[in-house]
Amino acid sequence: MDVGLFAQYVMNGLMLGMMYALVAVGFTLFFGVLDIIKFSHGDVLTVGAFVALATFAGLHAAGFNSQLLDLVIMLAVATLAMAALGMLIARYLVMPLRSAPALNTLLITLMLGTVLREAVRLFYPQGANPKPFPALLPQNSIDLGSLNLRLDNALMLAAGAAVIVGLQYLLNRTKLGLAIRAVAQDEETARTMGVNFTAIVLVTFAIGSGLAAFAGVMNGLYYNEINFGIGLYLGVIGFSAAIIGGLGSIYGAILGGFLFAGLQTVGTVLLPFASAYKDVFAFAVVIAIMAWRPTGLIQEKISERV
Amino acid sequence: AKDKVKVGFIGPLTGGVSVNGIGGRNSADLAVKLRNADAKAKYEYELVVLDDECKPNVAVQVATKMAADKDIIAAATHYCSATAIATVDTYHKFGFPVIIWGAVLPDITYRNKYAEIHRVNGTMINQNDANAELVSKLGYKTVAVIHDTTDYGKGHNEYFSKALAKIGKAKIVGTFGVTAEQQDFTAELTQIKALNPEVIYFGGLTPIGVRIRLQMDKLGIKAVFDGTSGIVSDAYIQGLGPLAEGSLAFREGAPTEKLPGGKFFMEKYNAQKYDNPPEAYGAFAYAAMDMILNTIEKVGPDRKKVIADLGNVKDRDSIVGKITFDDHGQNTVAVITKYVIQDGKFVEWDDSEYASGKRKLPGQK
Amino acid sequence: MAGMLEIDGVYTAYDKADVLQGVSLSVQPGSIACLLGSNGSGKTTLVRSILGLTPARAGRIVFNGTDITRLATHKVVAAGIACIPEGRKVFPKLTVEENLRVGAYQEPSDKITQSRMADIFRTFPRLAERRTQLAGTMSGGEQAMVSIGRGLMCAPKLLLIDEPSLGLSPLLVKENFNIIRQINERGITVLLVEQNVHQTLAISHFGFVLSKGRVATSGTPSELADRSEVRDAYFG
Amino acid sequence: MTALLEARGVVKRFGGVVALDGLDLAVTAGEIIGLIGPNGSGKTTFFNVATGIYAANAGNVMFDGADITRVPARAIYRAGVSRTFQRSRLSLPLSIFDNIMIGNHKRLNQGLWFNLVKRGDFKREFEASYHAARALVEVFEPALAGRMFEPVAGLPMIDRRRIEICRALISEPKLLLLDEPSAGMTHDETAELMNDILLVRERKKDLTIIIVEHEMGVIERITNRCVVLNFGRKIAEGPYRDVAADAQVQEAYLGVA
Amino acid sequence: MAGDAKTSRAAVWPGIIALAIAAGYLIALLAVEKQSLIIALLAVGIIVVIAAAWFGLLDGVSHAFSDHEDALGGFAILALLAVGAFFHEDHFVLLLVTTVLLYSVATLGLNIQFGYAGVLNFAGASFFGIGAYTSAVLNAHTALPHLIVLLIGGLLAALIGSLLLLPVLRTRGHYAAVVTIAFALLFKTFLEVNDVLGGPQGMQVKGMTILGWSFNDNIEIGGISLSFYMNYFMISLLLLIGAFVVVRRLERSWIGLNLDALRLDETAASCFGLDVVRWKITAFLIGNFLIGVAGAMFGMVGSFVAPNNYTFADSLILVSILLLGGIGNPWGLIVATFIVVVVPEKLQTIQEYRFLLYALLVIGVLLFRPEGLLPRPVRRYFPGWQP
Ligand SMILES: Nc1ncnc2c1ncn2[C@@H]1O[C@H](COP(=O)(O)OP(=O)(O)OP(=O)(O)O)[C@@H](O)[C@H]1O
Ligand SMILES: Nc1ncnc2c1ncn2[C@@H]1O[C@H](COP(=O)(O)OP(=O)(O)OP(=O)(O)O)[C@@H](O)[C@H]1O
Ligand SMILES: [Mg+2]
Ligand SMILES: [Mg+2]
Repeated sequence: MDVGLFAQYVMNGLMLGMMYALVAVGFTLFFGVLDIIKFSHGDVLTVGAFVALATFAGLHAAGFNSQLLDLVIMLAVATLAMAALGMLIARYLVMPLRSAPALNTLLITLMLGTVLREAVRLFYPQGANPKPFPALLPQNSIDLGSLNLRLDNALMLAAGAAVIVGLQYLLNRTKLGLAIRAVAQDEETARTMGVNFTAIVLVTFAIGSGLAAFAGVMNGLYYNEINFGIGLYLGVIGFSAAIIGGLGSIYGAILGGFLFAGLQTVGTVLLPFASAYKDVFAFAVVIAIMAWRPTGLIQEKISERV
Repeated sequence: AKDKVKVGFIGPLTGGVSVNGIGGRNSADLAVKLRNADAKAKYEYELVVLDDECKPNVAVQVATKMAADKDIIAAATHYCSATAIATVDTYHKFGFPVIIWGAVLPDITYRNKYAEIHRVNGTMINQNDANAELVSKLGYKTVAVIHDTTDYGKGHNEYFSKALAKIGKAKIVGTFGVTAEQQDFTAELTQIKALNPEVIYFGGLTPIGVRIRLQMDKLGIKAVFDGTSGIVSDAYIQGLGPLAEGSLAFREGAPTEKLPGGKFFMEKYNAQKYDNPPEAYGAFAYAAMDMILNTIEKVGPDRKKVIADLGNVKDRDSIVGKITFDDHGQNTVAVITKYVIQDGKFVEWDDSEYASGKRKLPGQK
Repeated sequence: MAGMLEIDGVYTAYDKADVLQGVSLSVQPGSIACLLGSNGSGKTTLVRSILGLTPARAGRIVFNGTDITRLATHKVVAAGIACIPEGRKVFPKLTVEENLRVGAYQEPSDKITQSRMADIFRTFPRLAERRTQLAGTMSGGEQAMVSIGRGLMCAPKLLLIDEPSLGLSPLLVKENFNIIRQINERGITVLLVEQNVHQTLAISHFGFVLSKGRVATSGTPSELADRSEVRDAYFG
Repeated sequence: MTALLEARGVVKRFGGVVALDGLDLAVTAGEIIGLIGPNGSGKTTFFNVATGIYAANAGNVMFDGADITRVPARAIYRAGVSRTFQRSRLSLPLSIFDNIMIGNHKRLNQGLWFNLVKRGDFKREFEASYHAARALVEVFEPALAGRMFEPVAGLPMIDRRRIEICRALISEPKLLLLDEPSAGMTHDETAELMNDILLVRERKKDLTIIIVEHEMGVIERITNRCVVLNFGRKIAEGPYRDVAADAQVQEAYLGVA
Repeated sequence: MAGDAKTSRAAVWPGIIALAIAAGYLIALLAVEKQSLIIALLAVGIIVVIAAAWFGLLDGVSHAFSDHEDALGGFAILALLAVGAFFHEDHFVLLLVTTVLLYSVATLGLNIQFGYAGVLNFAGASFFGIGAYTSAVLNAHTALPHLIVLLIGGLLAALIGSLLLLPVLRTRGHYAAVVTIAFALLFKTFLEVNDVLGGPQGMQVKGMTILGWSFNDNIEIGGISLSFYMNYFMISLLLLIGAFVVVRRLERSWIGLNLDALRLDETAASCFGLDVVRWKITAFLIGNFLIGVAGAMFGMVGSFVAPNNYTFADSLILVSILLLGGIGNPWGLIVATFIVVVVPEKLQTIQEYRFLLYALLVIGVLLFRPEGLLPRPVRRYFPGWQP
């Protein structure tokens, strides 16, 4: 294969992998703090992206025209708004279900996802249509044979990586991170150690949901289009990625995200005239991986003994 | 007071293609409203609306619900081919006359010969013939196909490929199936880029059409974007902005705004202040409903008589042009509108600056 | 004289029936008070009520003059009460060191945290050896050490200890009582729940015997040891 | 007399930790053995190896004449080894009866046909099992016998321990492994529990017991013989009085008096 | 009070009254078409249930059900028959109720897998689909008796499901979830891209005939005409009764105990002789079998199969029925199926807003009853049995 073409695939795969990883990392965080699967994560991402878009439209209407400032304000508003939404979800949907079977949280967040998605579709102006998302990053690009290198992609990769590294640092190197992990394992004992349980849960949901907003904006900037369904698909893939990577490990989520992107890309390239089978291929590989490594690629350390 | 008569509408009101369903629903609703406002009408009509979610099993359920309700005389049904094809037997079993207003799969009318089933819009065969012809006429030699793996996309791929092969001037250099939920097409498009086609034919609906067109640009692919009726939607232009320029698209029937009734339709539609545009097939939904209402006015609220009357539709006027049903109930619309997007609007090809040579599509001779 | 911890007529229930039925007791500052009682008499429940984990339904709990009856747990801890919970409750997926750090959650200074941890490693060399082992994989007694160490990490005014010697070897049980005495000598008041009556009474200044959710009797260790009901129940 | 259970040179490592370091141990049928040693000396690990939860890294374990070193846990149970866990492992939402029946697995008919179709036969087996379980519970705590169909989640720890012992006894094992059965009990309660265990054994003479305990009173009273572990090795063996006098044991475990 | 109920058998009448009210309510709900009335009825239903729970009336009902299950089961069948009889001409309502019955069979299958054995299956709709496609293909190309087709549908679902056995056995919890999610996505995509089974267009399914009796013809009995769906309603009811009895007996046997034991503590279970692998396989296969049979029947009822019917979202609906009803309780599961299938349908009048409302409703139910509508009671091997 032509080197340039190959490089292009790698570049595409990296961008896609970054998107998946960002979502997967969010799942890992929620799993880490409350041992729950928050299925509405993808839809929070959607709402975040739409909030960003609305902010942009507002700024535009107000005559704002600096790309950089637009971007910063947009990101800030979306992230904060979703952080607030995350806290509401935590407070009114997740905390009350703490003593119920774990799967009920899954169901309630699944339903919340539907509510969010349908709300965007019904209440955002023309919400059912795909929306153009402004390209706010520098559009410089160089063509190297079949490889089209774009500055905005590089920036996004860097930003995504920075966010993930930051999260990793937060979870494993800070006191907050320690409290988050402690709460996940034993809420009550964490409280007896002086950890403010409610605050930790709210903060975690704020961080996780802010992260979703960030991922949503990234998604918009990369594809220059958003629609009310983006979160659904990204949610499922992100969830799967987090799990094949190994829940509870940020690295696992990243690995899972890139693996998924890699599988889909490889599927498309290797099955050129049956490219529709690429998802069949990708998911078959996922099943095989789970059979081979039942607790994910980065295996959780065994901590339970008899 | 006038007697009450119920008529039905079915379309996708939730889920990914709900814009089209809601546009159709509004249009059908408009037909009923206008009729009820007409003092000369013999009956007062009530519109019963059901959501098929674009899912066959749901469609069978709601079709049963509607067809089994003897008070409902006839209905305009289905935008999604999968739901239309799934329900024809139900309608037939219950002797319930329907007019399909949006689904384009040929089999819906042609697989059986059911007197209950009619369709005002054309099938995808017609538009793909026109599409292949235009592509060939413009002198393009290489085409890559992307289609979604729904019946809509797969059908389009099939009929377009056949039509193009029959003309024999251009050849298909690669075919890519994608799923309707897919967000990222860069892997497919990178391959296409390597194949370097002049035209990318896309069989699918607006949401992924927008994504593919955008990602083509990201990867620096300059080929002509050649769409189907699935992208004839304001949403496509809104979603793309200036990038929409130069996309091709095809749809059965004459362009709404060119017909005498079309202007009337758009005016009335806008007057109702629906929060959704009628979309590509709104006019057909209106036409279907209007035809149902005309027929009931003529023969009375009786399913059998309605079926009998719809059996002999020839050259009937409608806002989508003259309608003639063949023995399968299929409107034999010869006319296909070819569109090119010019300055943020769907412009008929023949009226466009691309046809006149003032502007050029990529690679257009 | 008002105690450091004043418990007055506390009633506590889990779902329906009251487990505590009007417990009143008082712990003097600087003392070791012990709480005895048979299984299910409500000792742990009292500890949970003090901590606000299972808040009292009625009655008052006053700590150093502030009413903490309805305070959230982390605020109770902030007021200066720490706990070594029943059943150890180590965080299984945290390492030994991380477990200890959580114990010092409310201590802002990293330096102080470090020096306390060093203290604990001196007391339990086994923990120093295993500082990166996941606590969940340790033996029962090792987990008890983690739990005790963790409770000491926050330098409280009052330490509630619920059956700390459960599962410890006789050697460590002795060691453990020594530690409790040392803690107390450093000025920390202790409320100790124990089954190991001999040694408990040996280090306590005052004792309460709980029975069916009430304080059945109380007194100094020698008074208690003389009472027939206590003798029957504990000394066999 | 041949040994009922015999461990030869058993080694078990967890990463860098050597939990069992060439342990040799033999138990004769009918004995009550006390297994004692400092925390982390490998007592529970030995139980786990003997019941097939962990595979030994080296050495082997014989039971009743057969090598059970690489045999799965369920086969070892079938051969007649039953146990309790150091940390209570009952199924909390299930009833007392159900929890005990889990231990009765090998004596219950597991056939699909029997269970689904032959309900009459099933009912007879059920009633017999009920009476057996109830009789056993009555030994330990008569008050619980009337609450056989209540979930164990609502019971205090002490009753849970009793039920766990019933679960281990219901299948009439040859060897019973008790891991700190009296932890958290008062002196009285401990004594009572030991009496109950001895009572059950009285009825079934050949029951062999290995008990792990940190309560020396118990060890002294009920064991014939003690084995002391330290760092995964046997450091002393013999009647409690002898062992307790051993300097090594005093230093490592009991504390010098 | 609850303590006394244990020594003496609870009264049966609260159960009968509850069933009668439920049947009446269901008939009313299914019969009304007016938007305002439907909303009012739903509101009344919710309020009545909450009030009954508040005043402790539901306890009497649940005691009645646990002590007199066989009798009340009979009454429940009568209640369903009454609903069927009331709507004997109404094709649509019968179709809807039949759908509920078959979904209940499928969720009973899921219940064995997840509720008892703890094996999470997010591909329920896929196995349902396997059954449906089986009847599509076999009815079209073979002359196999249709009852046998149902059986083959179930067997095939179990067989294809066994492809997943290795990963399902090795994984646990969320990891196991991903295996079945992946399968669900794979299955739908596969059906869609592969034209052998009709591709995205799907296939027609021939209606059922048993011994020459065609289920797709309306029935005339002594001047009363019955909808042809009555055929399907009756056979689906039989299937449900069968599945219910199987699941009930399974739960109330040593096998049910085995499944619970391995779900709650695999290690302890294997220390007491349980063959974890064997019982997980048994549960997974029986579960898939039931789902497959229900699917095969549903294929014939719905007369059409297409990949879009068997998406991941549909699997999620099946799982949500299980959670909503109260994991492990077959009664709760049937109630939940009614809610999940009937409510969105009755909300058709609010058209595009109905998913929103439906999702909000489920959220409300879960907040109100976090353990599901009817949490599973402690196992009684023989209801009402006294030592
Ligand atoms: N979480 C709970 N839910 C319901 N009841 C409980 C709960 N915890 C304890 N109980 C009940 O409350 C009573 C008192 O229990 P508690 O744990 O306070 O006793 P204790 O004196 O600490 O006993 P032990 O010596 O066994 O630790 C017991 O009857 C117990 O069954
Ligand atoms: N799964 C495991 N992973 C890592 N280390 C383990 C594991 N199980 C046991 N260990 C280690 O092996 C050693 C022996 O543990 P074991 O549980 O057998 O001790 P014990 O003698 O039962 O102690 P105690 O009296 O405290 O219960 C301990 O140091 C423990 O930390
Ligand atoms: Mg206690
Ligand atoms: Mg141990």
